[in-house]
Amino acid sequence: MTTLTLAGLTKTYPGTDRPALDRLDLAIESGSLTSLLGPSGCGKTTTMKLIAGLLAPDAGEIVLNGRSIHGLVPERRGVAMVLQNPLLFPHLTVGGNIGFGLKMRGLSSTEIARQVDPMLARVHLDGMGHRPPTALSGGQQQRAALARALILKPKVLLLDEPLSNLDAGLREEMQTLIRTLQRETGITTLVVTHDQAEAVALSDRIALLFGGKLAQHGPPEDFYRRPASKAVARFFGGVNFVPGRSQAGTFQSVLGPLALSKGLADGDHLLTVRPEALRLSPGPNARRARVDAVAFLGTQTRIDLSVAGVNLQALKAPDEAATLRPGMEIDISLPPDALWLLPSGDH
Amino acid sequence: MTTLTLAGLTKTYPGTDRPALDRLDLAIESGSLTSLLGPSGCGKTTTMKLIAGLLAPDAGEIVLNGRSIHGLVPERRGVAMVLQNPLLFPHLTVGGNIGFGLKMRGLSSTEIARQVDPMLARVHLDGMGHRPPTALSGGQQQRAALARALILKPKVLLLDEPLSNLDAGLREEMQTLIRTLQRETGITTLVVTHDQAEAVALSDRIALLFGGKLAQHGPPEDFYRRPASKAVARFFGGVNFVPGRSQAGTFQSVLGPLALSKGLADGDHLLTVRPEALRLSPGPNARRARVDAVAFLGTQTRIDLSVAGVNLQALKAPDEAATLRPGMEIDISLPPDALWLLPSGDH
Amino acid sequence: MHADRLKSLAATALAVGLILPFLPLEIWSVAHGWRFPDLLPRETSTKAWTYAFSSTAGVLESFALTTFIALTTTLLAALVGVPAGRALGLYRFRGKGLVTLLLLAPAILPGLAMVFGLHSIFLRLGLNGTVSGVILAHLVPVLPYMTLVMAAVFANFDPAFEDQARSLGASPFQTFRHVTLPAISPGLLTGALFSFLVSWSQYLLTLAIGGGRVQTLPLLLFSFAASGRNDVTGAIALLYIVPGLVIVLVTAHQVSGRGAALTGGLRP
Amino acid sequence: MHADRLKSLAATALAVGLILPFLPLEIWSVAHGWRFPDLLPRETSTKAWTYAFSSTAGVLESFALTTFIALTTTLLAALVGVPAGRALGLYRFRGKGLVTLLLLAPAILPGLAMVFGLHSIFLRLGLNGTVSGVILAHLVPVLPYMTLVMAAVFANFDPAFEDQARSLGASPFQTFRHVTLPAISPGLLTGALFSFLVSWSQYLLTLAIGGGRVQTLPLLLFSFAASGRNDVTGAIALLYIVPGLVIVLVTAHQVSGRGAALTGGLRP
Repeated sequence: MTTLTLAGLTKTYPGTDRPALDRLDLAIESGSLTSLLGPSGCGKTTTMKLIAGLLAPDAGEIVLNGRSIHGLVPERRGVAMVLQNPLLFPHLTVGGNIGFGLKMRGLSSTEIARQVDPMLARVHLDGMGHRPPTALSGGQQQRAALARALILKPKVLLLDEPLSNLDAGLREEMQTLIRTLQRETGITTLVVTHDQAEAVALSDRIALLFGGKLAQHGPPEDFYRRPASKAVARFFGGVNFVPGRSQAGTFQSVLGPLALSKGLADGDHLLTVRPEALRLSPGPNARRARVDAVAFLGTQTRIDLSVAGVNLQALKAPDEAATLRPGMEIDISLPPDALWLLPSGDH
Repeated sequence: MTTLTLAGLTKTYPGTDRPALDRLDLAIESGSLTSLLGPSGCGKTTTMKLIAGLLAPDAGEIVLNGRSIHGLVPERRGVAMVLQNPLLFPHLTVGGNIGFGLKMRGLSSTEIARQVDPMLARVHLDGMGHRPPTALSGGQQQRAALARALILKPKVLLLDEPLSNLDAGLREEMQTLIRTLQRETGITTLVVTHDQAEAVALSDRIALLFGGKLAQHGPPEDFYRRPASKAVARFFGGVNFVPGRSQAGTFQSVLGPLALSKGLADGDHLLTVRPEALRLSPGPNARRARVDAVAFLGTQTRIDLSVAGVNLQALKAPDEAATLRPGMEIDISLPPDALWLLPSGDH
Repeated sequence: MHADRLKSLAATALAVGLILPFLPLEIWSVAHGWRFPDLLPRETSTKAWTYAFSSTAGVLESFALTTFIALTTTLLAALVGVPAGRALGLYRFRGKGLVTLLLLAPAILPGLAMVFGLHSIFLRLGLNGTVSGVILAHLVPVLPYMTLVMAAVFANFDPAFEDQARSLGASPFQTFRHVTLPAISPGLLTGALFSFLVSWSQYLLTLAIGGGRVQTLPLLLFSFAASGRNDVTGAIALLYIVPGLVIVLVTAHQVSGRGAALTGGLRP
Repeated sequence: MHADRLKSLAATALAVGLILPFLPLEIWSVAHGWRFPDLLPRETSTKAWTYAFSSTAGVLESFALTTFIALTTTLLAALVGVPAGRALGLYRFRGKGLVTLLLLAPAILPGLAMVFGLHSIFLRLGLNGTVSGVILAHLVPVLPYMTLVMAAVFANFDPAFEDQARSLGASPFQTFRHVTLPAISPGLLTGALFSFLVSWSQYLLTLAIGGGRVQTLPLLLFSFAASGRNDVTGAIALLYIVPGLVIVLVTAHQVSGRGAALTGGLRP
């Protein structure tokens, strides 16, 4: 098991005036699968390359099991990174690719073969060791690239957008494989992704980066139920925001007083409620709402509502929304435990 | 208003043995927005290019307002196609690009300017007419490409993957813009896409192609509630399939007798139920189920269930699934109006 | 490697390499009695320049003839090279590698060897000693070059632009005029400049096919050089490198002005 | 345009264009008395070949010397051209367009003009008339060429492969040996073959710098041609085009065998 701690990590690329990574502090749990999530240019891949040693930081420390790896060349860090494209070496066979790192360590070819064969099986490439990489499908190439890193038994495994070049079907398959192998090996793993749904489905914990800074770090549910800011909430599909003031468990706004769950702070805040948590039935915090639009989205239906002049959006199972038509007046409710308060300054 | 009918359209590319398009019959409703949906290689773009006249069919007819356009060169068809990449001509300004087609028609530069300015406004590019295309963002380029076709007031507008190069946020914006402009102009529009969610959100009707053949044609809801085959159901995220036999409104299978809604045919069938329509509460067609796994997916939670040895999947709002844990035994129900029968031969 | 350090180093090295070889020419052309081991000539004179521009030397006629031959060769090469390069650059077909290789053959096979063959063929066609014959001979190295440059240009050209133009109501001619030509023109210009210079600097081919009756500048230069008249040779040599220098300067100006755009076109 | 029809047309035209110019050489080399307007010589003889391979003619020594100069030039060009081309192909930096342009200068500026300058510089350095001087002079056209070819090769090389190798435990040397070198070797081979041929076929530079004391094959060929001995000239010319033909044949074999892979490497 390996703990990985980033402390004050900063990197500005030559010729740019804004740092790509700005004093990032992040403690990765040993043996966990953590997603580095964020829009393009947020510093995700820069963080990966700093950990792998492919870039040098301007400031800050990278500590592996309590020991700084600042001065170590990439090949001595015990960190294996799988870059975004499969990047299988075209002049080697699939087996040759998977055994590449072992060969660099000077292992004999029989020893390499002894380790490559079971690794091929683990990524479902049995019997494909002698093929050229071009004979593999996109998903198979991605799996071979994963095997090429895993065979080295690294202390930390870094995966840069491992699903970005795959179709929807293959994506799910690869997700399951990464999850399974990570649980079996217990290797502390960091996955870079820009896709919020992918991060949620794949990881134990998510570190969300905005503009080179850590926006939030925690388990996936937190980003829906307890977002740290409006920007975080929006990145995860939050759409309902109402400014107002909370006091003694009640939120005062144009929507009238709303009961809050316990433990929320008093003061000026932005109220948010997830569109899928808003209820289309009477209950606590009930309100009268007008239906403005109903859009069938497949497995869910989006309902645009007006409540006391405020536009709210709900996301419901199609069955539940089947009878709704624009112009109808309906009862909705905002369950207290679905309400969350954001800093009000953060518009 | 323009009706567009494809009759027996067939195209085989030289050097391939399987036709890219195989006797396609399709009647596009006048003034509708229809999505041509399917996996890559299904013949979507081929169909577009045949309609635009950029390819010649091996057999079949393309009929526009009752008149075959078979022999017409592309520039005489009254069909404007927006190819997949924005493909703005790099040596012209944004305004020059949008006025390109009018210039080809020999209009004076003052007349062109008179038409280009309002068109820039309609696609939210006000004041950007004098910029080079490279100064535009990806979304702006996509909008300029759309304007360049719309300004010609074509009888039929063809859009090839208009959202494929855009980020999630821009995608929604562009979707809304296409929808709005299409409704305002009433131009019969065909949109090629490989993304089922995009087709559902965007179009009046969907034509789903598999391997050069029409798999199903109808409104988006049909593909969820009344899929024509198991392949169609799977393409739209269907996962629950149970073989059995229907007779007099009852389906007999390993799940025991299940009541069906009216109008379903007797005989051997594959029963399907949408994961979002399966209920996690007692009701008609109630069954006892074991929870195998619960996966939080963000706005929905996926629940893997075992019912009488059959694996079923449910997709529910996170709140509804909050108390479920693997190993629990719960009551579920399969509402008769959520059950649909597929041809049994189609595994 | 530090890109900036590399840049300065390379630029300096190349500037020195580019200018140094031509320095003696300038000195020669105004020198009067310049002998080894003097670093600079003892006296200077404009005699050589006066002679070079006089009607008796034939330098100006030769300059005009060389220009005419190079321009005609370039035009013919463009007329054939653009469609051929388009086919080669845009389409995949069996034997494409072989065709590319054969186009490279005039570059691979020493021109000297080809001179003898061309001479004996042109002799039978009655083309030896004519300007037409010289132009045809120049096309042997120029045409494959132009075709390969245009193939590289078209390989970077997305023919979907043409489909897009057709679908916006442009006829095939309008499409070529308003879409294809603007896209290929930087590459076409580069190819034309190089073609001009390849023709301009032909020595052996012109000598062999022209048989002394087609007196282009390189031939004149060589005959003055052989006669040992260093001052006139220097003057003619400077005239001779004028198009090359003009092209280098004009292109350098465009490169520094427009950045990478033209570099893409220039990289063959 | 129909790709297949184009292909046949182009292949035929080029095959004819490639073979025809050399046909007279073969005939000459075995001809005994071949005079205009005869289409073929009246008698044949192997006299010329016997003479060419005799020790008195110096043809074989010249062949060896030409090979040595071309090989050394190529090796030196590769040692400098690979790192320079890597920097030029992989990195963006200010003035990159200018550097590329300066590298193209030896192709743009007529070599004839440069000969005079190089000669007077090498004179002062005591390099004229030496094999080293000839090799250095050959590097003037060869090195920029090799650098540009390697720049094109590296422009198509994804340096992420090197990062990936490092991250899998390879040292910088292992990364070059096991990842970079295999990736660039087809392009490097192409560049080396062309460099060899450019050096092999230098005439003017060798003549000017070697001053008649470095007698390479093209010089020998020209002197026999000037002396009017068509039969020996034909024999030497055939020897002279051997490397070019070998390279065309070997490459053609690889092209037809491996398809587009090598073509990418060949297209400069």
